[in-house]
Amino acid sequence: MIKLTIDGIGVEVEKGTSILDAAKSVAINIPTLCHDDRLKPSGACRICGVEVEGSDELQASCTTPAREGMVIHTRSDRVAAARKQLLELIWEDHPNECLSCQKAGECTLQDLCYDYGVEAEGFAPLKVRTPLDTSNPFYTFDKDKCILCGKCVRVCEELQGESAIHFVQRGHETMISHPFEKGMAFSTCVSCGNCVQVCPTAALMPKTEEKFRVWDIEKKVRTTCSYCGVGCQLDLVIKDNKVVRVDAARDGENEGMLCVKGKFGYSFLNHKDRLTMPLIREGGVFREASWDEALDLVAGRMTEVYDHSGSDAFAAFASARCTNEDNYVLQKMMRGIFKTNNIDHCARL
Amino acid sequence: MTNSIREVIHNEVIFVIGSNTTENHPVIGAMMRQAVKNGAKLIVADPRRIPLARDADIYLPIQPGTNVALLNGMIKTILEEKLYDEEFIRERTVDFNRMAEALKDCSVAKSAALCQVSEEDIRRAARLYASSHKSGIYYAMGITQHSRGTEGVYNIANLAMMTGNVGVEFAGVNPLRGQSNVQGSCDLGGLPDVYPGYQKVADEKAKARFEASWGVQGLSREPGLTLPKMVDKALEGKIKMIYIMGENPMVSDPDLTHFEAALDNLDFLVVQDIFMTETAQKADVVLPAAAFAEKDGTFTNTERRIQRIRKALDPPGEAKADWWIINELMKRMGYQNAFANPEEIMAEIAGVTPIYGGIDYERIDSKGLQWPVKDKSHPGTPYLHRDRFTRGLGQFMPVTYTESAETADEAYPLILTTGRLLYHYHTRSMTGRIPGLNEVVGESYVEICPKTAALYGLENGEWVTVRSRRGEIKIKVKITEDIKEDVVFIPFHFADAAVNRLTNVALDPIADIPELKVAAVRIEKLA
Amino acid sequence: MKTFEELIALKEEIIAGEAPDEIKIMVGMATCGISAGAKPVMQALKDCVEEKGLSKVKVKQTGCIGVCRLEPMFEIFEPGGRRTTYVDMTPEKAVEVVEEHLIKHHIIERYTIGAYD
Amino acid sequence: MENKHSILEMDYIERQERIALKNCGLIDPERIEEYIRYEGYQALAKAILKLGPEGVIEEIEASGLRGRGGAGFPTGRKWRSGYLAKGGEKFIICNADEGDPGAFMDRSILEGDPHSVIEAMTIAGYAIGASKGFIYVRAEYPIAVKRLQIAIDQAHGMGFLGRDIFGSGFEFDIELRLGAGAFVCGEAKALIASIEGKRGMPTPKPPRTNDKGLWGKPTILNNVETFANVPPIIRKGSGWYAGIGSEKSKGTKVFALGGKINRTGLVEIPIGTPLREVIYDIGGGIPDNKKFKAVQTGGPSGGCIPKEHLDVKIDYESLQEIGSMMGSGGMIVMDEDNCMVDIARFFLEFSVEESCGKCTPCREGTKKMLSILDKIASGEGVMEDLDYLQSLGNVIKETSLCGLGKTAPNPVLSTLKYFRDEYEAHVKDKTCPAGVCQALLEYYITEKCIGCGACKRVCPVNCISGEKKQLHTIDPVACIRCGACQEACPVDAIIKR
Repeated sequence: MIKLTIDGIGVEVEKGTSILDAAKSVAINIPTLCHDDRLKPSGACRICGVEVEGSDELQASCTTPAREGMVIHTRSDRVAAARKQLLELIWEDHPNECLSCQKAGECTLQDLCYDYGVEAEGFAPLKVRTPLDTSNPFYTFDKDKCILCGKCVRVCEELQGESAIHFVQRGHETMISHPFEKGMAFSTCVSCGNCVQVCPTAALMPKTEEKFRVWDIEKKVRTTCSYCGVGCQLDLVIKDNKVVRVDAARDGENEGMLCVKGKFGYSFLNHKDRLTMPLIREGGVFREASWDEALDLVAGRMTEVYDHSGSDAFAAFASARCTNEDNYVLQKMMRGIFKTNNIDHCARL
Repeated sequence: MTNSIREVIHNEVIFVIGSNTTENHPVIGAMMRQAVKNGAKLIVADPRRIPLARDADIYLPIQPGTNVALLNGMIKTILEEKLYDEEFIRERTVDFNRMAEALKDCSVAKSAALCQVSEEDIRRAARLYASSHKSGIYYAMGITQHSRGTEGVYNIANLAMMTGNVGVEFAGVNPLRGQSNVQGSCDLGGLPDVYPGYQKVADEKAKARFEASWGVQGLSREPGLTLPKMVDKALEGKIKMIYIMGENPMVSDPDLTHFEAALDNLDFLVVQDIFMTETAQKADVVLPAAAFAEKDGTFTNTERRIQRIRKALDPPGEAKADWWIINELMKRMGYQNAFANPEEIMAEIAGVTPIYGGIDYERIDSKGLQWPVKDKSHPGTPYLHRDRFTRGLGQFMPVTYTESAETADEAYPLILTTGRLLYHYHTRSMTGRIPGLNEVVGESYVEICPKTAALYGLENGEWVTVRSRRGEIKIKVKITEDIKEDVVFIPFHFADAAVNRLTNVALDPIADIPELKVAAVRIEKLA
Repeated sequence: MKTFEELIALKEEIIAGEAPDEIKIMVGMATCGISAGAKPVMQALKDCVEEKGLSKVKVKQTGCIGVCRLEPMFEIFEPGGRRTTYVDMTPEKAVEVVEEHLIKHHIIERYTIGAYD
Repeated sequence: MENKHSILEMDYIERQERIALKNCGLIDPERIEEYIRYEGYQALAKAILKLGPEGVIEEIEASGLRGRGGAGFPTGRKWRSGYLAKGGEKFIICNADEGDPGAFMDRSILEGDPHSVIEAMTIAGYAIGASKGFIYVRAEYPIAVKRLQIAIDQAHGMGFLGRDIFGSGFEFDIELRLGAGAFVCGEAKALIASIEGKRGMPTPKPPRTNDKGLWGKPTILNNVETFANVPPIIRKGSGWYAGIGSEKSKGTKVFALGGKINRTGLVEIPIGTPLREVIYDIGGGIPDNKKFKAVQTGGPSGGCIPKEHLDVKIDYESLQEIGSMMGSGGMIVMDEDNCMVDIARFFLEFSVEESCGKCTPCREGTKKMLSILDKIASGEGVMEDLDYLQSLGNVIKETSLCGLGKTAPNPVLSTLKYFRDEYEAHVKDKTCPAGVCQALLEYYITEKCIGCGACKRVCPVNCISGEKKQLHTIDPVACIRCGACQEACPVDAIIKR
């Protein structure tokens, strides 16, 4: 174990722990733009620089391991001034569009600029906007709002294993792109959206049917994805009784990862084709009915069949897409009421 | 899965057979790639060059229907080269020698010939798999949907047991379940021979337990019919009424022509679903169900983790949760002990289902638990068979190769195999209604290799008829290098060009699983 | 090559292989020399030496000696250790050097490095 | 007095000490025999047959050799950490990605004496237990690439590379890797990324390459010149080498002299030689009797040294103390005609273009500094800009990820320090004292004017006034600096100032 001092607090951590994590262990949050616990530290944004006594330079806390006896200041005037200056540099290259930006309120850059007192005025916004890349069906890419933190590139490479996007060009011209640069849809992208999930600004945004901002969100509901059997945990973001976005949950077994279906495949919920009323076939066509009528009809017919033909005349298909509780109740009805074990489902398919 | 999802990234060897993991279980597929980046070795066996094949250290493009032969080749290599774990075999298993004896006439060379891969590759795969005690096997329907699917599963267990790769962390025998709650629907009695918790219906004690809990008498000890058998009985007129909850067998089941006739022969069909599916269109009564985001409950995932789903939205119109609908029916048929909410149902489940014994909504509120969870203080079970197998000693089950029920011949010279795509889910009743997904893949296709395409004079995008002994469909050609010669692949999601008009209903004798992965077909150019 | 002695023996053999009256012309053929025009100079030297039948003269290439501003240049190594450095060469001047220096044995002062620096 | 005939007689050569360059200009680089003739591969033989790995490392340590790529890390210490690093596979890399503008020390060594690098890498491989080496060389150096490949093949043919070298069982092989000329690829981690086939971007330290370098294996990376010093050290002994140079920095350093100096070219001098000696005695001073203004060392990462520091001894520490650095060996001399704002801009522009774009301060900050310099050079600067340059420069220095960014502000900061008056002239007086910054020039009519009116007639904006036969004047505010008047003047009375 290593002992050090951070902002006057004694900290003890294992060897190899970064200053960032050491600080976190005593509830000192150092701001970052490019850091993600799941990724190898990159040290790109430099916002997390801290003052280490005895060192001329500010040390990037995400990549600098804590060492015995270090005395660290995470919010000294020198640190704050450097952060402000770095943020100003980023901001200067960023469209001054917070008023109309959907990310406003959830944007890490905006939050940090606020925290460190970066003034919008005096820095000219970009005059010529690069057109939005809307080629992918599920998300957009706004090159001008990209701050090159590289999280998307690293998530795609290190976690998703696709390496569909890369840095191209050099220096100030550096940007995120992909081979041939024809638009995201023409890359090897599998649209998992795990890059969109980690983007600190509005560079990568999910396409949404309607505009909303963070303060429009009524609630976020933690649930389990309804597609494959991995059981990814996710948050449904709800506005006006509609899912407007899906966020991957970090604390599920999926650790913040989803696939294209889990992340973007929610709009069936509000689809106009949804069944909304019980339907009874009459003369070859369906007509709408009340629950009472439909349920009475079904209960009546079932009783009739049971009385005439007995248990063996019944069968039920349970569902691999319904809940445990739904399935339990169905088998209970078949077994308990109709005294048959003729229940099965498409587990085999 | 015997083991847990997060263990994947700690595997030293990953053996993927009959699973297109990155497309069908994308997050687990991504973890496999993370493991490979961490230095894990990857073996992939699949007739198609699935995306994971490019990450593989050893890729075995086996002929459809030869899983057992491949596994036998690997087992034989391990026997011949004495790569097995003697201590594990001695302490934890029985009948190892019987298995070895049964494979007396097998040879790796024969396996190689059947699988159409090189003997050395099979040996390399076997050596690699046996080289670690952190070797995990991952499989899916590519193993089970065969007329000898159960034998494939036995053989996977044989391979794992002989190398000591089961009952320990970071290894295991890991079937990847395809649907959100396929594990839970099996766990909770959605099968004809077992009550919830895999308690045999034939077992008198189980019967008594459920009778007591439910307050009913005369539960049947006769195992019920499996789904394919139900279809036969319906055709015979013995089954008169079918109740279908949230399934669309009119697309997903094999030999649809046969199935459709069975539904038409029923007196009464009730379907409850969220959309007017192909199956619902056949119903006498269709009941509108709430979707997953519109109700409370639990799903059990592929690693046996019971997790909450929560109501986030009001269902559209009059749609109701499935449990509520059935609960109402039961009330109308005179059942008194109705449920007020899903939490109550889970309380009853916990009372009668030992593996769910410790589950309640409060405990799984922030993080689900993996069964068995025997009681309220049990922490759940990240991996199964620790120290001892559920049945005691691990049973080696000798398996010899039997060819698929249908093989290529002059009339039907190509082998058809089926599967899922990343961008769609099951019968597309959900994903078919999401514009983006259909922008990426909007219609079905038949994958065919350039050489076979050239043989039939086919061009990319051309419409053809694919015909089997059971039916025909019209479909577009997609030429790809990623499939073996003389093998074609059609995704099963699409109701137009429903591949299950072609598939074979030949059943595995033990599990009644149809042989969806192998059917003989021919391709005809449109006139 | 397994021992130190072998290596030394090889070195001695290489030295012994040089004729005692051999004259070497080392032409600066690094990037700086070549870009200043060393290739035609070297070719002119070779052609001229061959034409004049100067069998004891070997024209060779070498790297950059550091005074790139005076390229193209070459140095004549003569038995007895005399070295003469000619700078700012052209093919014509090179031919002149062969004729004057190597045949008539007198140094063209104005082309030597001393005249330039 | 008789002319000197041989280069060896030249005073400016005699003052040098040639170790790294000793064979350059002496041998045919494409013939291994000539290398062997001049003691080639004897150091390798000695290393393997007499010294053993520890012996080699002790010799290098005792020699005091430090990295010639710029940072000056002690080579022996680096090798020892490679030797001690655990892990079966290890690598040796030669950094031949020379990128400083005007620098070509490494190119000369590779073109003139490639075997010295190969021999040294093999010795290094032997010392730390590596069996594979890579030379990362710029694709823009085709002659070097060709000669290296010839040399590698010849070394193989003679058994200096390959299996069982000198019967020791030691195996070593060298491969060339061509760089696409990105300056940042001279940075160790970016270079390694590039060899691995990834984008050449630096990654954070730790881990150091000594522990986790190429493909995560222990890797010793030295530059060409450092390696070129190794065979002589091993052959002649560390004592000999340690006797050359200054107290803290032993041996010699090669510099590429350029700019406003009479004798441009490569020089190799003992470390510790006073700067003045290099510029005046070896370099021959400033042409055309102009006044020396400054010398820039260390390339775009270095700083400008003014005349008051001309007597500084050239070594790592002394140069750093006065705001510059040794760097890889670029040395560019400036005279009174050079504008220091313009010089700072030139070097900064290089850094801006060559930034890899990964970290914020280097990518955004250098660009911002450049835009401020542009503003100052065009006469739009305000005094606050100078303070901002200073503080931004400091932030870039203290927050950048790699050496490129940490040093990129140096040309600006050092000129701000020593030539602040020039900056202030640009800002306050809107003039460029050296007459370089186009936007600040003023056309001015001198006493020579004969009052002919030719200028007045051609001026497109009518900003020239004056009676016939009287001295004319230009209104500097209205003047658009087109230069038509100067062209038209029959007596050259119009000047720029």
